[in-house]
Amino acid sequence: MTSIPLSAYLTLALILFCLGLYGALTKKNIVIVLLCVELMLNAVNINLVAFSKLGPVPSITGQVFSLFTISVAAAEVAVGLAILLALYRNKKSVNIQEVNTMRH
Amino acid sequence: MDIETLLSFNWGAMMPEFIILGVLTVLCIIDLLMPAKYSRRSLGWFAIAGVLVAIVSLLSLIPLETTSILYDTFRLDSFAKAFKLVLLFGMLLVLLLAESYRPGEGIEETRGEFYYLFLTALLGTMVMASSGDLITLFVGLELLSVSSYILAGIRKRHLQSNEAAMKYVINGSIATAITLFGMSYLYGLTGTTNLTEMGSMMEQMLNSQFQYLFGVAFFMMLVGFSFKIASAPFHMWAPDVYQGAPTPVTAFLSVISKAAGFIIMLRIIIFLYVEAPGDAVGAFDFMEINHVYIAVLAGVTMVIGNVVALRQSNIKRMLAYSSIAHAGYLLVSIATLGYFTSSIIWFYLVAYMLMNVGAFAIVQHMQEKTGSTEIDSYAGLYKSNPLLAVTMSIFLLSMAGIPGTAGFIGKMYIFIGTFSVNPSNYVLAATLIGTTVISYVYYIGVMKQMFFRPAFEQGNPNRGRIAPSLLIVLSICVLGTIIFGIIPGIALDFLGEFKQFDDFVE
Amino acid sequence: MDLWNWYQNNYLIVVVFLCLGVLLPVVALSLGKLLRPFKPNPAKYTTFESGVEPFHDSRVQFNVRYYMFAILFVIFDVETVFLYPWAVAYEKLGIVALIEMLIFVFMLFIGLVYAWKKKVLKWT
Amino acid sequence: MILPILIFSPIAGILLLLLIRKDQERLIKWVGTAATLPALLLSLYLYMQFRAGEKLTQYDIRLDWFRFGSFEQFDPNLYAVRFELGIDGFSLVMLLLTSLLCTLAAIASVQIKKERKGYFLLFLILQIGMLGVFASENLILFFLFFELTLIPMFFLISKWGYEKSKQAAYSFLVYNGLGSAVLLIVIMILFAKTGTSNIAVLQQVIPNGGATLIANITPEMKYGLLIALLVAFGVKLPIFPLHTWMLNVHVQAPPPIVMLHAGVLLKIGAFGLIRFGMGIFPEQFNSLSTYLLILGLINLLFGAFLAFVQNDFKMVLAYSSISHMGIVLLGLGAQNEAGLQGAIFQVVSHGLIAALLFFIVGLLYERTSTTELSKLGGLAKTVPVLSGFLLVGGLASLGLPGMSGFISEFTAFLGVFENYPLYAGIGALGLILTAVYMLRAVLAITFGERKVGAVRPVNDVRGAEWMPLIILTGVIILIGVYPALLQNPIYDTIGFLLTEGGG
Amino acid sequence: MIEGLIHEPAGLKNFGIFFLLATLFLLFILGFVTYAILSERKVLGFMQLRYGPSHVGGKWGLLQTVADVLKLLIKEDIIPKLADRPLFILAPVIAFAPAFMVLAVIPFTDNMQFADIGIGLLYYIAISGISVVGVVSAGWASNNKYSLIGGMRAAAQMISYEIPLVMSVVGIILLTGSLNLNDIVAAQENYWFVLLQPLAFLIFIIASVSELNRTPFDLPEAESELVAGYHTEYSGFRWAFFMLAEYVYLFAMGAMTTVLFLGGWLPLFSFLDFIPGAVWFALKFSVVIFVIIWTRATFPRMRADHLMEFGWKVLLPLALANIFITAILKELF
Repeated sequence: MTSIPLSAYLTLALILFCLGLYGALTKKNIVIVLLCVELMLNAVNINLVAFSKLGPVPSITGQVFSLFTISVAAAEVAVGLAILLALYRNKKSVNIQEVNTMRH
Repeated sequence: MDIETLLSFNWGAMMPEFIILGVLTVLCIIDLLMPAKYSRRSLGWFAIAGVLVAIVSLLSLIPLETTSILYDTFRLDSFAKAFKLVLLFGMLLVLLLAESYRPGEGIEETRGEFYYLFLTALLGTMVMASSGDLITLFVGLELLSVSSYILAGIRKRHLQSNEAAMKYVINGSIATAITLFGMSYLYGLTGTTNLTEMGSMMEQMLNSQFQYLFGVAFFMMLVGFSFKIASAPFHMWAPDVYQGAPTPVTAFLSVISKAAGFIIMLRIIIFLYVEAPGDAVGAFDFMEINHVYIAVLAGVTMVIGNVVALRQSNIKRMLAYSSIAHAGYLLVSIATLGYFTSSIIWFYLVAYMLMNVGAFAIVQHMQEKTGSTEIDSYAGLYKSNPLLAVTMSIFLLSMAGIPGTAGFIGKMYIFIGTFSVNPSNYVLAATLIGTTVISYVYYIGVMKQMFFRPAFEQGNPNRGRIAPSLLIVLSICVLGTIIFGIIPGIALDFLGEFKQFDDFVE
Repeated sequence: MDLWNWYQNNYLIVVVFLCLGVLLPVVALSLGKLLRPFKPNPAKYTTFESGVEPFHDSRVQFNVRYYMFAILFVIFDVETVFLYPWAVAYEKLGIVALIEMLIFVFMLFIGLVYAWKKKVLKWT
Repeated sequence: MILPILIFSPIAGILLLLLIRKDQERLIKWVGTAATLPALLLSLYLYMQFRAGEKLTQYDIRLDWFRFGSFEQFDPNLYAVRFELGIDGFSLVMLLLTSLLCTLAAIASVQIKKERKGYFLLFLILQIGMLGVFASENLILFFLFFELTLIPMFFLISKWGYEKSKQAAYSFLVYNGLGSAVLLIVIMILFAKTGTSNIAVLQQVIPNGGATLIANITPEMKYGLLIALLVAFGVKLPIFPLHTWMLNVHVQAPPPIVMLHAGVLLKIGAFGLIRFGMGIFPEQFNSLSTYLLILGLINLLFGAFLAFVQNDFKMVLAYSSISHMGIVLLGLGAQNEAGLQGAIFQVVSHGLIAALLFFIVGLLYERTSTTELSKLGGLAKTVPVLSGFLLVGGLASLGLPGMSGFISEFTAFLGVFENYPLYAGIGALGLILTAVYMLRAVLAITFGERKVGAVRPVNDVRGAEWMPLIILTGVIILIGVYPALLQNPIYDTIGFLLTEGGG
Repeated sequence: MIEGLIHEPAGLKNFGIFFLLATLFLLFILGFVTYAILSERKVLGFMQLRYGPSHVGGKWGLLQTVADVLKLLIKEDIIPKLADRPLFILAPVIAFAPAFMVLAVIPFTDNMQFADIGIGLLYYIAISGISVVGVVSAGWASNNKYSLIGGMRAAAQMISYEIPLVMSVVGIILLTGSLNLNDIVAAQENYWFVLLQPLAFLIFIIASVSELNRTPFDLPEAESELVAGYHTEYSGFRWAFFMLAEYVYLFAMGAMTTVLFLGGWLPLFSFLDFIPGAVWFALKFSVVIFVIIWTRATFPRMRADHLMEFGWKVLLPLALANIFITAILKELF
């Protein structure tokens, strides 16, 4: 039985995470930023599930944790979108660089 | 899990949480079913009453021994008790602020939500305070975060409020993701999410690769905490969010959210990292080697917070930077982890809560009367409302750490903690004191406006009556600031009740 | 080992279906290229707009409603993520889990009622 | 209970003032002045008791205040902070000086024209702070009172001062803030490492390595702490490179406040240096004495030179203060009885003289609206009495025999000559310079061509102004003629510092 | 044949064989689609008292759809100038692939199933949700106002009805305790779930009609208001793929309904089990498809606001209620 080693999953997760982080920090469109955050959270899920199956101390907890992560991510993105809507209604823009009326 | 095991738990230990949960659910339903024409004001008092009941029930739990229920996911140890008390009390003050929050427009349609979202956030912090499990910790953290995102943007039609919320969400969710990534490593290496088990697993790990990953996990989690407590390098959100968010929310963020950040930080560090080995042979503990980084963080935070605060012309922004600086002071105490650390943080948080909520109460009042949060608008306050000016000065002086105020005792305590560990970090202490002196300038700057500048001509708007709930907040805060400054024994002896958290530190 | 093979093969089939699902349009369209005529004409390439000349960019602002429903969807979809494992393991979990799930769904139901009351569910 | 009553007696005045309406200016003035009296009377009473041979230790007060951590089972004293007040001869003298100057400054505050209520409130808070500093037996308490002087002082300077008082107040705040910050660090290190903040206990523990020492304090650290103390009190004193703020304050603050500032606040630095620097780190202090002497010389000569070239009389006085504080340092550096005695004498005597001179400056400014030497002149003709007092003050300042200044400078230099004749020789140069610049300034004002009088009539001393002038001159001469008045109380302190503490 | 193969180690050989089998199946599906369209037209014609296609390919118009497809194949391929080209090309693929993929797990009889995976039901629901992405992409990529509105409507509608759809089957999962479709069929040995879960069945049918974007829920492609909705700009074979996806999806839905509620290949009564399972399945499946076509003929198109409100305010609470009624009943008995 050959199976993919843990390190492969971890690397994949890390790559995803870095991509997400990069996007979240550099993108201008807020929707894309929120999506990038989702990407990061999904990287976490990969980590958790991989560890829970292949980690040094496998246990089911990781999968439970990932369920929580998923729901939290959903809540976060829902709130994020809602706030974005409110912002858009007042500002007519989803560009993160235009969210700056308070900067001096 | 069958019914017997479920009933065998001592659910009484969770009473305060249940009370808050119940109150917020009821509030939520009432708010939904109440016809739109009725004002939601009275709901605020209901929430306040709920928090009061929770405080009472928590006080009655103090004699209870350390209990852990739900398979050690929920722990009621002395640490949890002490800090939950701070959180609840702070919430009480913030809710009083919220009760009297009348920004003119943009809040009445969501006033019901305004109150119960505070309670959900509070519930999150309380769960964090007594969580014995990474998952609970994380869920608590997120409950707090998501509620505060909404709270920051609760004035839907107010552009600044929107912007604040947007910034907060983006920064917050990035920080969450990073924290979570760190947590996933922790889980992966130990195979458990229970903090106690995790800690004992980590103690035994001498594999340097694993230790490296622990380190990575630690710093990733540090990102999340440093976001919550608004310390450098993740403080950038704070000024904008503080300025844009409704004032009670700002008070909430700067006090309770920050307190929660420190609580979770302490829990993670003390449960997991204090005993973890820091090198391959286990000669040094993890924190012994890595406290330097926290110290650097603390130093940078203090410097940035205080220096940038000098240039602010908006009082909420100024208070934001000041609160960043305060986070730095508290980080000093974490960087020099020792016997006193938990007590120091407890006391400082209490002091900080009193002075900060007080200051924001005045900011809120002034914002409603003058419609501005610029420091200029405080000009001549002493003429038009001397009592308010003096009260504000007391808070500012306490923040500056002038003797006779709670803030001073707090700083003193930090120093004692810093110097009583060996080897003491004198550079950090010097930074702390140096930046404190810098902070005098901007705190005094506000006082100068209030006392020396002539008021604007606009028909003397400052002579407004102070709302009763605001008055309660102000009197509690002033009295607390002064009493804890002159006879801090009250609070310190109360801390003695918890026996220096010996069951927590183990 | 046998189970493992069985497991792998089943997912291999899924992959096969995926490949086919993608291949069919690709092949069909490529083959179609050989059959279909190609007579370009500027008028053919304009966007259809009931006979008038197209004006403005058509990526107009979406109605806010769509986002509202998207948000609601996300929340309730995640709810089902919890419902499924619970339903599968219901026999083992028993009444306690039922009560817990009732509480959970009740909370979400409040959310639905909230959206209802806030007139989010109205499509106008 | 005398001590707490003495220190907190101004609170009665504060409460009364709070009840009075803003526009009743006369009443405010009376209440404000009267509120300073109890402290004066009580300290005089204490002084009488002391003269009558009573032991000062009987007035000590120790109350449990608060504690950090819970160590009751090991040692009830560990990390406990107590409310400890107590006096010895030296602090008694300082209390007397403070309360006297406070009363006089309150009388002098007639010059304050605006917002008297706020002024007196801050004034009384300032008084509490100053009195408390000298009576604290506990480092933390000391620091509390020390800081308590800071904020009222800031507001007094910036609100009731002259044109550029805001800047002066800020530089005051920043310098003193830094100074007290350094002081706080020292106190906290001592407290954290020993678990106690009682000065007497520390004086035992630190040099001898007593039982309550929690962590070892290495000799290097002791040096570090001492130098930090030197910086902290050096700002207050002020010692040469840290002095700029003080010039601003002297020039910009309202005269009654400068009286207090030059008379008392600067002396806190010297007091602290003697009490803590010498008391807690005697060995290290001893080995640093050469540097102290050098610093003292620099202060003395630098102050004197610059005083010589000033055009503003206030600046002359400000630099003269720096110069005189150099003598204190010299006396401390001498490390013998005479030197120490001289230093303490100088502290008291300069307090009196500076107060007198600044009071006169205030009167002058009120009459002529200027303090510039080039614009003043020939005042002896128009205001003979005032000019007379000015002359007396100037002479006292330059150390004319028969006045307090002479006694202090003489004893200080006696001490220095004994151990370090070279430094004393150089220092003597400074004394000559003092005479030169002081006479230049005073003579330029009193004699010479009349300049201001021509512009507007100048009144001589009148009404309540007599009292400070007479009392201060009287005390200066009294000490100059009968130094035992001072010598007796401070004898014990000196003995302690040189024998017991030096161990 | 599959039986033996499935226990061998996975490899290229398996892949090849599976590929061939799946291709056969695909051809079968294409055949189904061809005749489903024809039958739909016929049934509609019958219900509306007309003939439907009757000329091409003999008496019943048997080759009508084939001719239609050929016509589409030789139509010019037009991609509007302003369209988002890559997405425009990709959209039909995204719409079609999931619809085909879900067929992999459906058990047609007890031994005729491609992939017997443990979480078949979840797989079905998860994958079928993706096709909405294709629809939205098409609407967006066309850069046409009608398309965009159509696409957005489709998205809103599909996600709204996805939730009742997904929740309605929770009752079945509760009763069987498995997500495996074989287990679900096996659990209907005695009673079909349409009897035990009538409410769920109703919700499922309504939601699936809506998921299919068929009348009365065909707002995304409402000809009269949106020209043709999200595929206004599509023509030729690209357009054909949307149609194909729709009908493959119809096939999948019908099969799923059969499996979940009508006992799959199980006979109506146990004494009738001499008739092969495939026949039973085909019968039940045909009934379902017929009902769906019948619905199309019977109901008028719903108004957009009614449509959404119906989904959220009626179906969702009902689905939730169904879950808990099932759970409580199961707890009691």
